[in-house]
Amino acid sequence: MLDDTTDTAATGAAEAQVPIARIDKLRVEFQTKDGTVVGVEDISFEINPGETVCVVGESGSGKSVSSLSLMRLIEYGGGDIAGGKMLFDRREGGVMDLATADQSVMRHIRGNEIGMIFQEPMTALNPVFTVGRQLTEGLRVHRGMSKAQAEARALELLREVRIPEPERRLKQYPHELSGGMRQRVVIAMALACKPRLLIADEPTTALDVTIQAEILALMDRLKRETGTAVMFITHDMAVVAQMADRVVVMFRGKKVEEGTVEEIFENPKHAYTKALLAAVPKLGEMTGKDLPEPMRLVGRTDQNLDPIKGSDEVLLRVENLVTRFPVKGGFFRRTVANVHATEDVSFTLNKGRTLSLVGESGCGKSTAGRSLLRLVEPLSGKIDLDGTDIMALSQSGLRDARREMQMIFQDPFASLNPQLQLADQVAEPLVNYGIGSGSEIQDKVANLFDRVELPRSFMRRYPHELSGGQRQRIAIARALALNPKLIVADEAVSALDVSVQAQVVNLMMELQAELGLGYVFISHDMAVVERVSHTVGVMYLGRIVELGPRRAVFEDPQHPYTKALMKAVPIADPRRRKAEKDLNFKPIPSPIHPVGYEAGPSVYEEVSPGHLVLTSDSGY
Amino acid sequence: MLTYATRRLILSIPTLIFISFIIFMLLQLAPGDPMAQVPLTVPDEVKQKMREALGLGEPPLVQYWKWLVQVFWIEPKVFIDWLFGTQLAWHWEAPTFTPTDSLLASMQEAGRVREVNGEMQLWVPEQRNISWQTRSPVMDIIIQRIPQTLKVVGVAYIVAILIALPVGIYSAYRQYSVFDQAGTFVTMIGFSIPPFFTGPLLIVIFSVQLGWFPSIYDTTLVVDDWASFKLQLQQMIMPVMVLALQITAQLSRYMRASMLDNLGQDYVRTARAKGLSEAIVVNVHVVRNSMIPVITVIALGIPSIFGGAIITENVFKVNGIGQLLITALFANDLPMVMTLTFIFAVLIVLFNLIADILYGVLDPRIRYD
Amino acid sequence: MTDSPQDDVILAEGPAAIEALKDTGPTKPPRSRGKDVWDQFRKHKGAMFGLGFLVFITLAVLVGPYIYTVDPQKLDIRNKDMRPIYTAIWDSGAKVSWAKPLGSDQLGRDNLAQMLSGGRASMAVGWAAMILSLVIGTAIGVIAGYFKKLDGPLMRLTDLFLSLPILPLLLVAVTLFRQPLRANFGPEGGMFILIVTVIAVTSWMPTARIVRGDILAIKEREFVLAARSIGTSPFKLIRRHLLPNVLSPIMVSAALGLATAIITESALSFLGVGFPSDFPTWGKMLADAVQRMERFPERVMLPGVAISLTVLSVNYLGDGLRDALDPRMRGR
Amino acid sequence: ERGADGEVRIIYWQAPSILNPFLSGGTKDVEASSMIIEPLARYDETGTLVPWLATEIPTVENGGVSEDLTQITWKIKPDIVWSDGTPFTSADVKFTYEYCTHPEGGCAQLTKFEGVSSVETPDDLTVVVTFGEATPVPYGPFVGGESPILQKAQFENCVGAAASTCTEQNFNPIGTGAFVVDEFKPNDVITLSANPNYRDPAKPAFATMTFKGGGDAAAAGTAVMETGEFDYAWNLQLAPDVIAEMEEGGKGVAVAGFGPLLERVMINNTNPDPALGPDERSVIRPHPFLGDPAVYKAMSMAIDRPLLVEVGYGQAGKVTCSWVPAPEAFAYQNEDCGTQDIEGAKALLDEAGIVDTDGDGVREKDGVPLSILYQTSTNAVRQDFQALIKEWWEQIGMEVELRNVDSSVFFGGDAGSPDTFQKFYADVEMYANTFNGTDPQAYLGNGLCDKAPRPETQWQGENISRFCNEEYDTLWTELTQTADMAKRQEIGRQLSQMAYEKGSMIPLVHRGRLSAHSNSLGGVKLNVWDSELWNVADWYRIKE
Ligand SMILES: Nc1ncnc2c1ncn2[C@@H]1O[C@H](COP(=O)(O)OP(=O)(O)OP(=O)(O)O)[C@@H](O)[C@H]1O
Ligand SMILES: Nc1ncnc2c1ncn2[C@@H]1O[C@H](COP(=O)(O)OP(=O)(O)OP(=O)(O)O)[C@@H](O)[C@H]1O
Ligand SMILES: [Mg+2]
Ligand SMILES: [Mg+2]
Ligand code: NI
Repeated sequence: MLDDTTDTAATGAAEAQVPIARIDKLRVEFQTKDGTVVGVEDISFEINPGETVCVVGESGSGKSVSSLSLMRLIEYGGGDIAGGKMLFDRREGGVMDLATADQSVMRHIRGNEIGMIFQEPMTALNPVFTVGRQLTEGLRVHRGMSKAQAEARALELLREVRIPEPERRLKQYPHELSGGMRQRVVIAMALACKPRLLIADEPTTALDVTIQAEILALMDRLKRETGTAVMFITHDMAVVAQMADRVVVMFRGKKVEEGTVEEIFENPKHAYTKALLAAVPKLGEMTGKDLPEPMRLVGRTDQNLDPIKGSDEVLLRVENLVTRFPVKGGFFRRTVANVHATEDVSFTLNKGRTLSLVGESGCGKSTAGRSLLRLVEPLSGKIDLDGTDIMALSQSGLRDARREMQMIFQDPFASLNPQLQLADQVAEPLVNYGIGSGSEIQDKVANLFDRVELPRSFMRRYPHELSGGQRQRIAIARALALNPKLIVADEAVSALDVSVQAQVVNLMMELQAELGLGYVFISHDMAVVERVSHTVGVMYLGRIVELGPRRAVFEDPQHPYTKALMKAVPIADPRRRKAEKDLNFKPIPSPIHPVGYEAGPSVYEEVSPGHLVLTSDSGY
Repeated sequence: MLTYATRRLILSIPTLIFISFIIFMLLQLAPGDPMAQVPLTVPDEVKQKMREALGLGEPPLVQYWKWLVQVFWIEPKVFIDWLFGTQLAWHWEAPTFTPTDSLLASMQEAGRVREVNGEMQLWVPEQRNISWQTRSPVMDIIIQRIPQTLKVVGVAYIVAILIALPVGIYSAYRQYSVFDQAGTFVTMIGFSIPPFFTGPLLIVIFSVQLGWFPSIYDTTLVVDDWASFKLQLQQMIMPVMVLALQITAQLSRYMRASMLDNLGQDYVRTARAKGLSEAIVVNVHVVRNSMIPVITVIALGIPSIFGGAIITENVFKVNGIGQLLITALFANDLPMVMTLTFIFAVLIVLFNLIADILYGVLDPRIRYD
Repeated sequence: MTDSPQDDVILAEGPAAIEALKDTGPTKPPRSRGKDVWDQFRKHKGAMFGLGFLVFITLAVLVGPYIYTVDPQKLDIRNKDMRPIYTAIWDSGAKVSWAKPLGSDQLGRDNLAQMLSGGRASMAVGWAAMILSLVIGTAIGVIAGYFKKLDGPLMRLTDLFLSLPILPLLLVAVTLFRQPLRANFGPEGGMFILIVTVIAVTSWMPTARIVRGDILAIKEREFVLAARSIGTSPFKLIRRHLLPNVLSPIMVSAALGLATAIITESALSFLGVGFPSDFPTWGKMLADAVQRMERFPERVMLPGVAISLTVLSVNYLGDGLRDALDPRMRGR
Repeated sequence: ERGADGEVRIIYWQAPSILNPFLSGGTKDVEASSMIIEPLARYDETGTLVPWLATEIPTVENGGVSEDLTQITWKIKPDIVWSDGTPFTSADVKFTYEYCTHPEGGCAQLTKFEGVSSVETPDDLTVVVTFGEATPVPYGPFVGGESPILQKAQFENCVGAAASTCTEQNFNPIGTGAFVVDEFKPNDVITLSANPNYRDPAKPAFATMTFKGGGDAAAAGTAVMETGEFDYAWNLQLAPDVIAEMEEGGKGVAVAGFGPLLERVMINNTNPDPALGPDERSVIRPHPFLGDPAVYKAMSMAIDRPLLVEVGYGQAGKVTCSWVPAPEAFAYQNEDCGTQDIEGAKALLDEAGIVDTDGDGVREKDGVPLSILYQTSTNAVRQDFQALIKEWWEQIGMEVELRNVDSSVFFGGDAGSPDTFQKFYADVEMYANTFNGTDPQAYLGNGLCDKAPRPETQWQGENISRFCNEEYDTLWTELTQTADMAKRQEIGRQLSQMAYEKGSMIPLVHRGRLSAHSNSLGGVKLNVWDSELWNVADWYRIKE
């Protein structure tokens, strides 16, 4: 059903004749104790020189498996190439079938002719060897370089990927680098021997928007400069829109659609592609609207898409919240410094409304959220929840107060106890507060399952049997059990696939509309935040640098940091690609200050009604 | 790291003093009498006198204090004296006995006699911590015993490490292969057969029946030529075998588990993606990481070198530290038992610390401050 | 899982395409964790052997004395030094008798009866000491891991116990507590309690360390924070959320603890500080028989092999449990 | 010829910890040091006193002992030199006396010098020992392995409290014996070599000696008789079948000798009832039933002594019923002892009206059941004995509970421990005891009423059974005043008989000392009256 390689790459199409790699009817199987599992059923596509092919699809659709097969690394993971061909055009020696190649030949190809970038920058590097050593290793094996030569080349590579102070980095260990730097090292490693094909398996998924933007720009530049073909794997449609020349859409081990990036985005053919695109929140979609409204999902007709108004009654008022973590050190393990995780944060949230906190990793969002429930003890400040002064409560009072406010956590896999049945986990808050008798609790739990649209048959199951989205619903059900007025959702949808994310977001909004819940929504995903919030607070280094109605903040960002952040967000539209020169980020300064350091108060200027911008120093 | 180490070291001093106090009180409470080995033909009054001469009549706290002073103050001084020929552990003291004239004369000559306020004082060494059994300083005996223990148990430990690591590495790399299964079986056997069973068994087979190896370890053997080296080897083989079997068993299990953990890590895939050969991937990348926990296990096992081989030492008559402890125990030689157990405690605490520090050294991710 | 028929429906273009975005729930019928573990466990041959042997030996020492009712302490000096019945196979002149299937010792006590009652003692000590040390170790580990303030002191306490010598401790315990225990539990019962306690008291430390480490790690997991946020009390948090999650290291230490306890008891008997003389245990039988090893090898081999096999099977059991309880190994 | 036979290797399964017998008293230490330092006279293998460093044994007949039995004069052999070459003089002998009797020295051999009022040295080769009162047997000081002579020059600054600081001296005493210490590793091994200044230029035949200590008797026996690694193994307390099996190894033989060592069951003459509390327990007389002759006699009759010998000691044991089993002349002979008579024992009890009144299989005397606690030290043979004797006593209608206590506790005189043999918190207890030399006077004194351990004496005292009999006390006093040998032997036999018949103890086995030497070691004469190594100077290698 697919068209062939006609007018493919818009860029660098000059030399595109022979595809560098052609995957033909690839089938990969895994032998597990439940029998044979098919990782990839039938995949065919090709990659031309100088072209970026994005492979997209939901989690588990076989993206990684196909890339690992191309490297013939799948064998080490217990996989087995059961059928198909993988033709690779070697630099010299013509085309060969990698599917049947000898491992010793593969060893020569790997790293030398095909480079690979892995998803997790921290775990992809060996923690006990220096960056320099890991960079030079491949060079010395494939290029037979001496140590000094290899080091010189490594330095050059680090410069190419624009790591500051490259000389120093060579002697550092991976953990001493930030996530972004680590990922650059991984990229440098993959590029070391100037491979003709670069496979990037979700290279930016674990990174912050700002760093993601930088890495994407970097890869784009390198591709243009060296003419390397890139196979780019991701599940993030916005990234696809930014990077791809051509797109391959995968679904449950099969390729369902292939086409140029514009075709796919503007004229998707397959139902799955359509549904996927519909589920992707796009920054700017809400422009012009004051209130958040649920997403329209393809194929669902029963949706209530009314905007959520909320009320004007104040639910939560936070004033001058400060939370610091002591850093112990010195000989007597005294507190020598403090991490200023949240610094003078103030905001109000009305009933039935959502306040979002956005910002980069480490800016103190989670700490702020946890401080609200006093899961971490704030140093000072005032938290007023519907008339209760949370800060003044004793431990038992706090316990009662927590009936009114609940939390949903980021990682759906970590936030449920693996050893307990789902029904018991949902029932736990009820049991804790002694609400209702045994059978009442059972009924209530069953109702909660209905509420979050999970079949009641799941009640006796264990968390590991569920998918991520289902688990997150359990977490929501648990949070709802006590009928709270406020839910703090800490990155509640960040770990989910876009499609599932859309459903969970919709579910949360639905519940808000029905129950009048107030949300403190913590996220670093600007597109989702745009979709759900009434109010947005942008955090930087522990402070809110800009706070105001969502529309005001998104359409008229005032603080320089907010502006930079907005720019970094990739947009799921291939016609609105960002140029590298737009990006300009400073590394975040350390939030650690010696004991005795007194942070100044946050001073805001009200640029429009309710839209506050920090005018005092924020560190940016 | 340095502050961390010093801080831990200094913190461990009160811990150790507390431990020593507990051990001391425990031994005080323990029944038994150093006179139990004196034949019944010696009447009770005489035994009582002997006890008094050993300082047994004093209150426990006084005894404890004396012990503390002797071990922490006098012994180091003796050590320094021995190193540099100084006389730190000597002092002036009114004589406790009436010196004969000839003795006095010779001491005067050496300048070891003086007069203070009309009283004669002699320059004499300070009272060290004396073993009740042998009436000699405890430390001297311990130092005499350490080489024996180190030789046998130390060699066993090294042999065990040399066998265990490759076995562990290979078993993990080829998990569930025949080699792995066989290795598991042998190590399990090693774990399961107690030394007091294997020891006598080996003696009957190799000493009594075959006559290959001596059944009694000769601690006086001096290795200075090939023949004596061979003798040393012969007498070491059996105890080393028994000990090494157990240690190998344990270590290879740890190594295997640790390797298995690391083989599944992402960085291994990265290393392979670089086109490195399997040998380098496994033996450099994976082993280096897997060694981190294993090294600390090895470090933690070292204190047991000094005490843990009690039964093996006993069975083969390797008169080392373990054997010293057990004879001292049965003879109720409290100063000896006390000092030995305390040394073990020091070693345990120390090697705990060393293991922690090693962890930090080997694993760049961990930094203590 | 990719081959279910509904996939084709999805792939065929249609209005129900959003279904494709629905995450897939479990398709298999719900399975209990226990069954999963058991399935995995069953695959471990060594562990199955271990379990089988352990069950066999436990049954033998529990039920055996009711079937083979000879009194192990009965002296029968005329029938001393009998050989086991099987020696007759190669040595027709051997002194054997069906009345004493495994022969008798130098005072004519029946070896089989002694093996059974000795095994009973060894196993009882092993189990009791293991359970006790597990309880202590787990409690200390959990408390140290959960309550930050108690961590330091408790770990120093662990150091202290690590340096406690077992022999003097046993002697002290014997003097201090034998009289009252004897009054309440009889001479053997009293000694049993003492030995079990001393073994337990000197062997809980590794368990405590492992549990503490795991608790420290689990405490950082989000579900613990979640449990706190829904108002779970610390006690309940430990019981419902922490303990079940450290169960697998505990089970493994249990298996290893049983093995060490059996060996320690035997070693104590071997050194002559164990049970009273008329209370046979495998260790004591072994110690007594070592001198006559050449003439009566069976007297050494029987208890020696019994100890080794029991410990071996327990170790294998632990190994199998470790595999079975590790979700990664279970192939989830 | 001196040093011609190379090396001799001795193994003691208890390792010597010191080579100064005055500071230890342990047999292993005494015997090890006996090769280095020597007394004026010692006992030979027959128990006869022979001159050693002295020219002859002083007696009343040869004028060496004064008529009033208060003075003994030793003549030292001329030309004896210490191993360092200096002459051996009477001053060394006198010094030894002063060394041991110093009040702060804690000398283990103090009893050797009991009653001595002074030691004079009229000249370099004469020593005059004066006793405070008439001493019929004046051969305590400077006689036997426990009382050797120390070199004055070496030990001068080691008197009194300084004794234990003299490690060098205590480990390497200078002596007159056949060997000198090269290296002493306490509790481990001693290496020795022939004394170049030994008085007999042809001796010893061995140039060097390795004296290994430690382990257990079985290993020592194996090393001599089975593997041939060692030439001599000391005191093999092993079951007879084990010894026999080892001898089959063919590398060595076991030799036995009999001294006065007696394995016995002591009968508690006081009431050990725990209900009485620590200060009354084993203090108040009488025992509820053990004082009844019918009971202790029946208990003795029920015992099959030949079987005990066979099971426990074999060639190293003999049946006896005498408290003093040796020397022969002091031993009370009783033929009945060798036969077990269960029926007779039952009849005896029935006759005395001690019958089972409540049908539980245990006899009662005046309503008190014959239920006893039987304790001993931990030791394989003793445990076998316990099991056997328990069986027999249960056959005659008693109830027996066994208990064994670690020997370091049992024999340790810790007044705080309830488990010592002296406290005797049990009805009967079993152990072995003996005496030094050939004269049992002091040993027989262990039956005296006022030697009973009591709280007032901090539970010290040698009369373990708390036996108390006026007749016995008078007879013993008579012994102390009798010089005539035949008369002394007669009284000794009477005292032994009394102890047996009046219920102080039940003798079990006359135990010998069993040691083993390799087939190639010649000159071994097992001596139980003195150190086993008394004649190492005469040992030699048998040439094939
Ligand atoms: N080692 C393995 N053993 C068994 N099945 C495997 C293994 N690796 C992958 N699979 C299966 O292969 C399929 C494809 O997995 P793959 O890792 O390629 O997904 P993906 O598209 O990369 O997902 P994600 O976006 O989560 O990385 C999945 O169904 C997975 O269960
Ligand atoms: N328990 C703690 N002890 C010490 N420092 C902490 C602790 N928790 C958080 N911090 C520090 O506080 C700062 C803010 O952390 P926080 O988790 O609130 O960030 P975040 O905005 O939620 O980041 P992310 O997006 O990565 O979740 C960080 O520098 C972090 O290292
Ligand atoms: Mg993937
Ligand atoms: Mg966070
Ligand atoms: Ni087509």
